[in-house]
Amino acid sequence: GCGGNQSTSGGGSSPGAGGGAKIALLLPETKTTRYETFDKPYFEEALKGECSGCTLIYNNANQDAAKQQQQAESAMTQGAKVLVLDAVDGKSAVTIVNEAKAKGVKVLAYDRFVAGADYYVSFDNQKVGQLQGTTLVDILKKSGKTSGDLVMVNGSPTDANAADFKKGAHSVLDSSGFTIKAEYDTPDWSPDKAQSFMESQLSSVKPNLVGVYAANDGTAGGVITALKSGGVNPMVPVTGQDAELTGIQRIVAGDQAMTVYKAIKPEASDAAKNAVLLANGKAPASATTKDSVPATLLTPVVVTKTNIKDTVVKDGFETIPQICTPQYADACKAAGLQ
Amino acid sequence: MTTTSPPDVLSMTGISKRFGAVQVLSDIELHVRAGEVVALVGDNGAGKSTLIKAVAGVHTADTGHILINGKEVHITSPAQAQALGIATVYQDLALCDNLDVVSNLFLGSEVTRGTVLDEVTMEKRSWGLLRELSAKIPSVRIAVASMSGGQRQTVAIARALLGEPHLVILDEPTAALGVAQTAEVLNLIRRLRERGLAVILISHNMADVMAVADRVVVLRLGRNNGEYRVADTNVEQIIAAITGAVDNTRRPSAPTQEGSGQ
Amino acid sequence: MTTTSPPDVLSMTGISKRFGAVQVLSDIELHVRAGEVVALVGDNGAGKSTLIKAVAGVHTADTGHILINGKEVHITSPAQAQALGIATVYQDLALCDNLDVVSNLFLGSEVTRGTVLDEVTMEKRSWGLLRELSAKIPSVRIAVASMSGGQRQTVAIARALLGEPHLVILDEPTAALGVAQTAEVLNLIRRLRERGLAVILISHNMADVMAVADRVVVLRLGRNNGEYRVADTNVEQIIAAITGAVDNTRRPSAPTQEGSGQ
Amino acid sequence: MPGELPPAVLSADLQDERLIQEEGLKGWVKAQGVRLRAGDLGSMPVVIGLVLIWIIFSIKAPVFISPQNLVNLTIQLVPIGILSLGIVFVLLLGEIDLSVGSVSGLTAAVVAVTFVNKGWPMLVAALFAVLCGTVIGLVYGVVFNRFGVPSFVITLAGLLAFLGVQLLVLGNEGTVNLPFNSGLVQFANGTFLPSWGGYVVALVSAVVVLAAGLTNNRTRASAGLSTLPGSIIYGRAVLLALGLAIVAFVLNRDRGVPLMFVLFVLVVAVMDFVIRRTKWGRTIMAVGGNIEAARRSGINVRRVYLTVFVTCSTFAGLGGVLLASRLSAANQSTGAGDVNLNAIAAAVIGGTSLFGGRGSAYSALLGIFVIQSISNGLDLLNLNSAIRFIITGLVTLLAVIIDSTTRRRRARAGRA
Amino acid sequence: MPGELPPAVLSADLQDERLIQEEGLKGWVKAQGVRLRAGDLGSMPVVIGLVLIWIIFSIKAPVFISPQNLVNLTIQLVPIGILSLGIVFVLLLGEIDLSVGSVSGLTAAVVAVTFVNKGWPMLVAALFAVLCGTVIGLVYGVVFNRFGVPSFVITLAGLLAFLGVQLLVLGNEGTVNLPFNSGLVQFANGTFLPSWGGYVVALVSAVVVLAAGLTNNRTRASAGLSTLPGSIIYGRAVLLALGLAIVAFVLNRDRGVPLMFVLFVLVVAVMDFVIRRTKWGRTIMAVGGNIEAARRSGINVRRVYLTVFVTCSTFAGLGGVLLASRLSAANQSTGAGDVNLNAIAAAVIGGTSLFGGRGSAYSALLGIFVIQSISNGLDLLNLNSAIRFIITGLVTLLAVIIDSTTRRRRARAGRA
Ligand SMILES: Nc1ncnc2c1ncn2[C@@H]1O[C@H](COP(=O)(O)OP(=O)(O)OP(=O)(O)O)[C@@H](O)[C@H]1O
Ligand SMILES: Nc1ncnc2c1ncn2[C@@H]1O[C@H](COP(=O)(O)OP(=O)(O)OP(=O)(O)O)[C@@H](O)[C@H]1O
Ligand SMILES: [Mg+2]
Ligand SMILES: [Mg+2]
Repeated sequence: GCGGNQSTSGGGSSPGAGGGAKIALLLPETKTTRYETFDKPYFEEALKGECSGCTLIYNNANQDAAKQQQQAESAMTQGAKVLVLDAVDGKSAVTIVNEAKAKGVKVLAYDRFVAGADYYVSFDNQKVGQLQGTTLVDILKKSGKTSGDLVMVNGSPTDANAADFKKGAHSVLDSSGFTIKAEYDTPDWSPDKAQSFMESQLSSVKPNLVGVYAANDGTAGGVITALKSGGVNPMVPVTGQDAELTGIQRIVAGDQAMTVYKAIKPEASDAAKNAVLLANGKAPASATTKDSVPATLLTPVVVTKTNIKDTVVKDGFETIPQICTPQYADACKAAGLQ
Repeated sequence: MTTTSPPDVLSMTGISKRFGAVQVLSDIELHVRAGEVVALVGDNGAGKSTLIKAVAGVHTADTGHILINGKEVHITSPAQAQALGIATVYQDLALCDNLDVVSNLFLGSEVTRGTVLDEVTMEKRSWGLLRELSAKIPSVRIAVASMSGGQRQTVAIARALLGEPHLVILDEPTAALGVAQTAEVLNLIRRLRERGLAVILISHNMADVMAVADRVVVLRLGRNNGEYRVADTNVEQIIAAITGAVDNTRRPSAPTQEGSGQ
Repeated sequence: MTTTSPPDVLSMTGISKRFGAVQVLSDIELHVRAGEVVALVGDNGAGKSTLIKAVAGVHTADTGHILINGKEVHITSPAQAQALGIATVYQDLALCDNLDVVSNLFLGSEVTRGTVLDEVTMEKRSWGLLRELSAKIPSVRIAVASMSGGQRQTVAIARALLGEPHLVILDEPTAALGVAQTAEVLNLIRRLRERGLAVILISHNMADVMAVADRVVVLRLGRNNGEYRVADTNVEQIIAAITGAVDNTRRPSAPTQEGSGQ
Repeated sequence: MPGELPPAVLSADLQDERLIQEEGLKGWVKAQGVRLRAGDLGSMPVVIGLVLIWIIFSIKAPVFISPQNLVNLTIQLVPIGILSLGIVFVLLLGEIDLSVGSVSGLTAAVVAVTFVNKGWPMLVAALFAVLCGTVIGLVYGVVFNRFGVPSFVITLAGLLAFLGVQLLVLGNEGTVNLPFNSGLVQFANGTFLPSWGGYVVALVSAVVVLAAGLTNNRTRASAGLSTLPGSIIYGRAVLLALGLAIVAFVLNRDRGVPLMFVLFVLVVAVMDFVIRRTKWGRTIMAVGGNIEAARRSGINVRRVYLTVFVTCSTFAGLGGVLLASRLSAANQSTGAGDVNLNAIAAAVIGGTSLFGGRGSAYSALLGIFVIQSISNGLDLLNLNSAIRFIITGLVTLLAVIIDSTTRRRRARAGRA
Repeated sequence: MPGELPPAVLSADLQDERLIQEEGLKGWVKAQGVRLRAGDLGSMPVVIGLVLIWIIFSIKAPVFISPQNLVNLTIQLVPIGILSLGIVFVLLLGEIDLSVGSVSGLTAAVVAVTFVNKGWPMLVAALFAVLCGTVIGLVYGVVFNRFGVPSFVITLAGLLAFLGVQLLVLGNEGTVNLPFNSGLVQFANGTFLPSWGGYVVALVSAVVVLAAGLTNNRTRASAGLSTLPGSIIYGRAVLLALGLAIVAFVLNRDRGVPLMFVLFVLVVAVMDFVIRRTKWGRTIMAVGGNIEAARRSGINVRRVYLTVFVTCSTFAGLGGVLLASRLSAANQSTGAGDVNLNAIAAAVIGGTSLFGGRGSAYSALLGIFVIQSISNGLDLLNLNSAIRFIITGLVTLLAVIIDSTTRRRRARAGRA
């Protein structure tokens, strides 16, 4: 008799015109900018638009799957009708889905796939890795290089998603004709660890180094500082991910080759829309499925110097004044960002 | 009992102290004048150390008044007691085991040149002080952790000679000392008296007490149990008071009627 | 010098010990028979505690032989010394400050029923032991950290009475004790002798030494400096040996020619 | 003389005339008052801190004290609580174990891989995992005793090394899910006492406490020692029964009393007994208080270190199994993050000293209650992470301030 | 009597006849031999461990001892080394600071935001950031003194709270880049002594050591105390000059001696002097050794705690500025991860005791050299992370085992 307690403690969560349902947004970590800077406010905004009476329950699990489980339990205790779950570990988050199911709570897997969820809204993580790899190879080929040494600076060894990026990137780079001379799983995604690693490697790989795969913009920052202070000139292409402001600035300045932009606004709005549907007991319509879960799959976009304006700036993800601080004014001008 | 024109260096009245369920001190009275050596004696656990710790600022009594040179004081820290001119040699020595002899001797009153410790001067003065107490310490640069019991005690006593105190409290200073060292400490106490200092000596050794003290104050089970002038008494009488064979206790029925002087 | 048919309970020869640059013990010899109280005396830092710690297993000597009941032993830990029937009261007491009196008394030899500590029996026996030493301890359930110096020493001595030792070593056992407690400890030593135990007593108090010891062994600056039968000597003679006024030292020129017995 | 008591009628432990005699229940209450003013209160102040936290949270989010949330709370705190219990032992020795997180992560991986991938029987897999913890503790103990490396460094090395082993065990898959209906997962998430079960536990506990109290009084009396007034012994048992019954009643309004929680509390109680009332426990306290004194008492100090490291790591192993059961999965981050720090912090917050020789098994229970209450309470407040971190820090400090202030008062009152 | 020395010719500190007199250089060397056998060697054993690690790594990856890599190493270790230096002070008191990571993260954020976003002058921004650290230390000290909360708990609370503040300061952007050509970044990454600079440093150091030794001898002699043989004083200075010159020579074969490293070593040397030769340092040692004895000596114990917490947090603040300069960015993970643990571990590995009263500023330098050498060496070996973690753990243990074994031998030899 768990469902019974639910409605009483939930307090007027009867689905109806006015809504009033509680929807929980459970995000995984704080060490990258996107979650609290973009996902949460976008989602909140979209939710307001979809259902003015709905309340948002929000929590962030700091990269701890067990903590996320507890936060899910708390959300359900507070009477959440839908969990919008960006899992710390998509695989083990099945537990949360099971617990939710037992209580009649719906789960919308957000950003990271969780088997058994009621809906899935995301970018594909492996795809991200592939995009990074492909772009890197393309840039190199374009500059006439077909062989040479690459260094891979992956994400955290204790982060399941990092493994996806890595897998995706390998699927491209392994067969690209370039040699992966050194590879590193950056503990905690720590930029300074990435920097130290790159510095150390530089002593041996510098002569033949043609490019660096960095899993996200943070590690890319560390790598680039190492390359610069190690006297790598001209700069070799370095990848990134998340379209962090600083990443974009480095792209403008020509230090970083690319980043992967995951348009968070549409992702968040889509999640909010479908969450409200789920809360009202309706089945969201979907064009695709992933592992038989109805899904909205968005495509990540590669951002290079040439398309900053058409991607992050256009979406309002970052503004030109934000990017073009005095320090980057000249580079911006050169890149046509005014 | 003793009323003279200059106020007592130390005058304690009505001192009580309770630890948990044990009443360690009940309404204790103690007076010491300048140029006087008062021996504080009593059985183990009679409360001697607890009493003098209240003067030294190690802990505060629950009730009672402490007057230094006739002025009431509330001593809440050892630093304050030292500022009042009270130097104390504790029964448990209170040395820093990780530091060497020189550092321990000068702890809290280091000699410096500018901001830098003047180790040479301190080492030289240490040797002087220790020789004065005829200490048998092979090196002053060894941590006191590895000193013998008597050597540690000598270091603790030498500490008390450093400042310019008015009142010196010695809690069983000769317990661990050899024959020669004990004699030196007794000499030292006499010299302190000659310099006009007030001295409180706690000791279980009646021979030592009779040799240097002017007056003997006996505690028994946390109460005053008599006071004797050494000139007018003998060891048997004092031991009788210590062991309770003689009962001079002022019972709580008459709380504080006997404030001598004013 | 003393040769009888049963071997000495303890027989130490050629014991040397160096700490860093200090030669603390040089070629020391010490023998104790059953039913004999040997006083080990010497100035501060003479090496008395270091010597008996080598017997108690606290540390090992650099050179030398230790025979217990005629059998050579290598004592490397206090547990081993205890197994050999050696009970020791250390000068620094070695109590666990965070534990109460009962726990300290029975530490290492707790009374249990099944696997559970029998606190009631231990508490009862504690009171018995402490009364025997006429200790003035108000409660045995207080941590020894808050005991007075004499109370702590009494606890340490009471510990030594628990086992069934053949050799009891007392390192300045009465230093912090009151008059009555000292008398009890001296009585205790006499009773131990009557029970046929061997006793080593370290003390700076010549009166106590003369009162209970059979023989006095003098150390000076880490060397043997004479040995006296109490019956044939007086305090002045012993003090002369302690302070070096008399030099009985066997100089290293003649290393070990005087092995008595075999 | 007036005021002298005839000593013959007094118990052997009450004969000193300086003892302030209080009689019967009234005297006992008065004595408690003195202890309170002297700051000598055991775990009381942390409990006050905990109650304060509860009050604050239930004002800010009334759902905090809903039966459902309380049931969640009691389940959530168990795995780290078990780690913390192991930590208590190490801290009592004055040592530290930085690796309980990694070790639990490793054993979580081991139980998941052996049970799910290798198909071992559940109990065998769990036992094997716990045993891995035991073996690790053995290694720590041997290295500590053999080389005298500070436990900080040994367990730091262990923290790193066993994290590596955990990754190796998990292999490429990274995450291994335990079947949701397996016994382990059910035990950790869905097993509750029947509604009468809680009351039975309450009753049994009270009876045990009562019987122990009465027996103790009897043996003490026959040994001529003082006894506690009967009113206190009965009163204590009744209060305990009542308290536990209330807990059971509240939790029964939701799913019931979680079996895992009951067992956790039981283990804590048993460990408390072991520490206070067995020879081994006494020995631990002695070594933690003064290792040299312990050694001179003939205690085999090395064996104590060895057994304590083994105990701690075994609890870490058990905690790992529970972590996996709770999450119904083991992954690379199981046991990582702040698991380790929280386990140590719980013991310290609960009042166990980092310097050895002072503390109790209950500090693990109390401390983890504090930590988990804060975490759970903040989960209900929808804060963004920056604010959440700040509040967690401040509330943690608050919880301990009351305790520390009274402890300090005790130190001032002269009790070292 | 044979063997008796006439005491009149001896210095005041050499008159005890039990002292084993060694004369001149030969005697000094012999005395060192005794110290070595007795395990009384100061930092020597850790140095041996470090050399071992270096040998192993340079066999496995010869590039490890290439000038380029050594230059990297000397740069990489500085920021955490600075944190560790602060930790040494806290450890000397027997306390702990769990929050140097967070605090450094916060000050990194502060310097980045004020310098880049607010456009403050570089030095003002850096100074302000360091000052933030100082203020945090003040708060710690006041809470510690006022409430007596264990430093473990205070700094745990700080760890959480200042992480939150760091996130707040960074705001929405999350990461703030420092311009690569700004003075801070250049200082931390691209500023080297001119090639003659290293040799000058070597010479100056040697002259300072020589002058100090000679002056000391002179004052000691005039005070009637023993002196060191001149050969030792000169020899020591020459060896130092030679050693430093070799370091300079090797590093000059790459970019040169990093200015930041030189300053770090200088700060360590100054702090060592402060700890050993000033009143404040002596007081810290005393409080760390026996707080009650220190208090009874009239030392203002509270002030010591306050100043030490301030010192530690100020170094943490400085470390944070360097972290930001090194990375040429501040972000949410600056100071997170294992920064904190590494800073503490460095101090402990270098030989500073967790229990207070024993250690030296040099332990921060040595310890961070060990940790960073392991990390840097493994960076060169391209291991997968599981293996990497395992090896890091094992090598860390190895580095300390030699040290601990000799320390233990010393303990056995009777030195407490
Ligand atoms: N901090 C404390 N907490 C509890 N009891 C204490 C504390 N300090 C002292 N006591 C108790 O107070 C009593 C008196 O102790 P005190 O040290 O003053 O005795 P003393 O007269 O100096 O004895 P001794 O001759 O043995 O040194 C003892 O019973 C002791 O147990
Ligand atoms: N662990 C140690 N390290 C270095 N020196 C030590 C150590 N232990 C003792 N010593 C030195 O050995 C000498 C003898 O010490 P010991 O304690 O044996 O003297 P003692 O005869 O017992 O003196 P006391 O009468 O003062 O107790 C002293 O000079 C002491 O400094
Ligand atoms: Mg005393
Ligand atoms: Mg001695």
